[in-house]
Amino acid sequence: MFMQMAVTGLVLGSIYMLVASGLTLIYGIMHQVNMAHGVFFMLGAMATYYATEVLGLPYFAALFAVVLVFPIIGAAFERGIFRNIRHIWLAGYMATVGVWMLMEGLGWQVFGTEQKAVSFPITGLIKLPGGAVLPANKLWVGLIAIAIMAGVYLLVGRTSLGRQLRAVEQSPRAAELMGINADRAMAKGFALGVTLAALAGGLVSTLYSVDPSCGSTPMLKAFIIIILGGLGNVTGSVIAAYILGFIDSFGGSLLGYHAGHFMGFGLVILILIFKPSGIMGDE
Amino acid sequence: MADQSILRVENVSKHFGGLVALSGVGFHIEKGDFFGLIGPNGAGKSVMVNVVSGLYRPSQGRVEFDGRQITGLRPDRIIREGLSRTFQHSTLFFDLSVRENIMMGVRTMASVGLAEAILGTSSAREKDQAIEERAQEVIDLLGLEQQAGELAANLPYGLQKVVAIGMAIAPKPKLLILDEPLTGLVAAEVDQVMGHIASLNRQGMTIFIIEHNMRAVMNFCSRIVVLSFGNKIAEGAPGEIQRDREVIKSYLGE
Amino acid sequence: MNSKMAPYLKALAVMVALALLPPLVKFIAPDKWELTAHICIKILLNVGFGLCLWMMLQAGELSLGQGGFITIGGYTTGILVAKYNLISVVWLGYLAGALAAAAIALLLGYLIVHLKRIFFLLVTWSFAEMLHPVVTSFEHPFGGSMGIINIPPPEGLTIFGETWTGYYYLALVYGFAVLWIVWRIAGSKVGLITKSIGQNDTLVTFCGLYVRKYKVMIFVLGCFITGIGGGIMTSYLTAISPETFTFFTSLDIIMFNLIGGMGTITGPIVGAVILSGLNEYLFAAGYWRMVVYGLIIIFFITLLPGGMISLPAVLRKRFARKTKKQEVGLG
Amino acid sequence: MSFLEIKQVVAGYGPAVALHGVSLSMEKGQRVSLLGANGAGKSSIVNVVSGLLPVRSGEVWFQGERIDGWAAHRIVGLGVSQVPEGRLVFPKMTVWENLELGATTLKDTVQKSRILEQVFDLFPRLSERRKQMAGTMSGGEQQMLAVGRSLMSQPKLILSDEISMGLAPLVVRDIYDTLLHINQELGVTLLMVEQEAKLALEVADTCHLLESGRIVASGPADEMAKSELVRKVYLAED
Repeated sequence: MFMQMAVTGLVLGSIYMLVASGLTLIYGIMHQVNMAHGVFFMLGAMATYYATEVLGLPYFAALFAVVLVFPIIGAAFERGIFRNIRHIWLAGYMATVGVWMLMEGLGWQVFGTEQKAVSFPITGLIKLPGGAVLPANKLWVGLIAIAIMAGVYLLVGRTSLGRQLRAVEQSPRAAELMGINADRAMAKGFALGVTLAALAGGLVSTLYSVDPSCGSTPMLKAFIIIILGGLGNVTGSVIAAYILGFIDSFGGSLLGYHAGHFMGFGLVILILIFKPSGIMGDE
Repeated sequence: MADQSILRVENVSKHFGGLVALSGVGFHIEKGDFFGLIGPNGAGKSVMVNVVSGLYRPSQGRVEFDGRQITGLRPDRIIREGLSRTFQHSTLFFDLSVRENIMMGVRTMASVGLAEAILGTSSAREKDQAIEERAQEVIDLLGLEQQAGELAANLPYGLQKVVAIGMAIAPKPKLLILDEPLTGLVAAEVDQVMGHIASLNRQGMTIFIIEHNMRAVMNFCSRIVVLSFGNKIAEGAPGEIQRDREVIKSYLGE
Repeated sequence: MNSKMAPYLKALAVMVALALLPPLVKFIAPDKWELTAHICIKILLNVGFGLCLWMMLQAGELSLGQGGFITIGGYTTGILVAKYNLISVVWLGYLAGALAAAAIALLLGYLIVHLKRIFFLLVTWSFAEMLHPVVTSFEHPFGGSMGIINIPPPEGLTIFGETWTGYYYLALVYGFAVLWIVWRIAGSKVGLITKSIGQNDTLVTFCGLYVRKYKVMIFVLGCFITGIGGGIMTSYLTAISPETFTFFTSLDIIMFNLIGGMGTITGPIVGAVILSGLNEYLFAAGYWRMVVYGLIIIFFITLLPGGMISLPAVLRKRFARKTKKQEVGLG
Repeated sequence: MSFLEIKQVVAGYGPAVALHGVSLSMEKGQRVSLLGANGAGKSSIVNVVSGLLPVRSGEVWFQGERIDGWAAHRIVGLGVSQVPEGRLVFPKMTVWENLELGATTLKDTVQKSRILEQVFDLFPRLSERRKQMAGTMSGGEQQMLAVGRSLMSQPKLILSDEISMGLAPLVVRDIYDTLLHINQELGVTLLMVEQEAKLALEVADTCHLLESGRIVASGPADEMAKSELVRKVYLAED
């Protein structure tokens, strides 16, 4: 039982990490708390559903399509709405709320209210050492999430695009003086963050059925994670994601859904009050 | 002798992580002094002002103001003890008028209460009147009547500095600390601002000035302390300072 | 003296006019009164909520947890007067609700006032979200997911006949009382201090003022008033459940300020009138409601950031530019 | 047309006007310093050239190309590099990464590594610390990094803003020596803002004196140093 919960915690943590990493990236680069993050998660899930169950594409091809399409969607939103207002924090925040409302509302109109499920190509149960038994799709989703995160880590840490993104994060002014187009770099960062949310949606749609509001809970979790980890701090977020994964896995099944929810937000308040820089933050 | 000191800084050190911004600096300011603190960039002058005014807590040492230990007190408490300061970059409430800015400095502001403000009691009216009268006094003193109704943001830089001084003297402080009041001013404005400061000093206010403009410091100050890399390297009258070997070395790097 | 009194007299005139509304509507179109009263009550209570947030905004911080304080006020009233009948006078139930909201605001406010901007927003939001699992989980005293029902109207409310009219006058008094209080504060030296804190709190500290005290004071007062409104709203609805006041309640209150404009006290009033009126109609629109809501937010943020109150100035500027262009074209 | 030409430039921040119609021109290989009180508009001139501060009216020409209205990142591509006020190194990146970012506009990797070696030759200290986080270095080392970083784009014109701010005199001397070396050996033109008037007059061949957003005096540095105005107001000599 313990092992079962531990592995479930790891899988949950990996998915949370994926959602939260996009949020962290966007906050880090644009200093904007993206309230529309859950909507992009939902759109990713819906895109995967329509690509596989309606168009009949193989699952992994659908995920690949998500990777191709969502950067464009993200960049379009950045250019169309967020770019001109990003220097006013409240306007930026409220605009993301507006996008959230708009897209979720449209989602209900377009996708309908019925729950949708995507089937994962690999099925069956996998026995793990220690007596835990896990559905194969759960395990695979967790592994894919970790692989994507590793890819993002390399992209941000090792490539010249990543260097430019980090430069803009640390000082847009200095980045401009290096010859970096800060506006374009921010659009790239936003597009990347949105794509990560959409990928997470595409993965989760194989575990739980989805509807147009399915992004809210992962988004709430992601918020808790990035605050716990320290806004914009990547390492902190990773640790926080697994902490939350374990809390949900153990706390959720031991104490019930509401207690888990309460603990999550309680944690946010305590962290913000006593250590606003997060668990890994330095002051 | 000792009770003549309005400010006693004793053996004050301040570290930021591994960086030593001040190490064991001490000096006294006597009542009525025109005291100057100078030193090259990064010598720790601003850190010293921030320690004295309570923005930073010193890592070591003590600060005594008017015979009372103020180390570790909250800044607003220190201000209410009768110490005022201005900031290096002219800091005002830019969206308020000049008059409102100066009213914010008036001591009586600290005693207005929420309930009396809502109910408009007679005590609230009395306080309001006291605040407005004091603000008017300061406006008259600094010759700001013409600009009193303007937004602070719309004033020229030199006048913003004057308003900042007005805000600082509104509570009738015993000691006025000026953090680089001349930075960014052109010669004519320098004379105007220094004129105001000198006349305040003549009226008995103790002045503690941190400045880059050597000429102004040498002309006006009665006593000077020189900091370099967080250490006090000289103290004395302007004439002595100008002849001091250490000072010349730290300024010219020879 | 005259010019100082003028806005008060104007407000009084509006209040008197609104006080004459019930007999008028009842006379002209008695079947429309119920709906009219319902919308007006919502608007007037929302005006109160919006003004409280405006007052806090003056001090520079934005709370996304005002729905939580409405919830606290509402539940406290409901628990005391309906569920356990601990208080027999509903008016005292409102007071208790307000005190509960204020007490919690005092504790929370003291702990969080040092947080700035997005952090303050996130912590107040988290606080409001945290209430949901609490009230849902406990049958006692919150009534679990069913909440509390049969909350009575306050005593003496029926002197106007049906409760609609009574609640209408109650909301009218509430809305204008809040306006008066916020107005008094904004015009006082405390208002000056509040505004200064919103601009530069370090400088306020160096004026010898304890910033934390003023910020907490404003926060507590705002939540106290909001708590009363929560009590009134709850007894008007006769029931409260975990789903009555949600994230969207808090968001609406921000929206009043955004749509109306935050520059002056008129802003949140205009915003509350527009949005709460609109909300009542959108309620029937199902999911289109979210779409419209989203479009409204995006429209105001990107095209009219100063809110409705800035519209005349914006139009004038547009118009002036156009005529200028024409002149150039003619020349 | 001159190497750099600023014509009747008006610019400012928000409602405030920082430059009231400033004109100046520079020839290739010159070392020009801007003198004046804080807020006189020295940094504004530099920021106008680099594109950080938009021009309200007037023109800026660099090597025959009109660049006012260009975004800062495009101007870097022309060979104009700024060592900004307050250094602005990327604190959470290594020395190497900072330098690499300086060469963003260069595409040729061979050329990049050659310049990197040059910079390491000029500043051996940076070479020793190439894997250190820039934010953990001393102020002087950060300033060296800022200068080295600006060299990475192979600039024709370097704009420097308050190099001496907060640094020990010896370190400042060291950095200026390097800049002089770059000017003399590589022919890079320098436009410098320097608060310390003595230093500003020493390192430049030409000097402009600013007051309240206007150029009030110009001339060869050695002559300016002797002028009554400069001696009294900026050198505090009697």
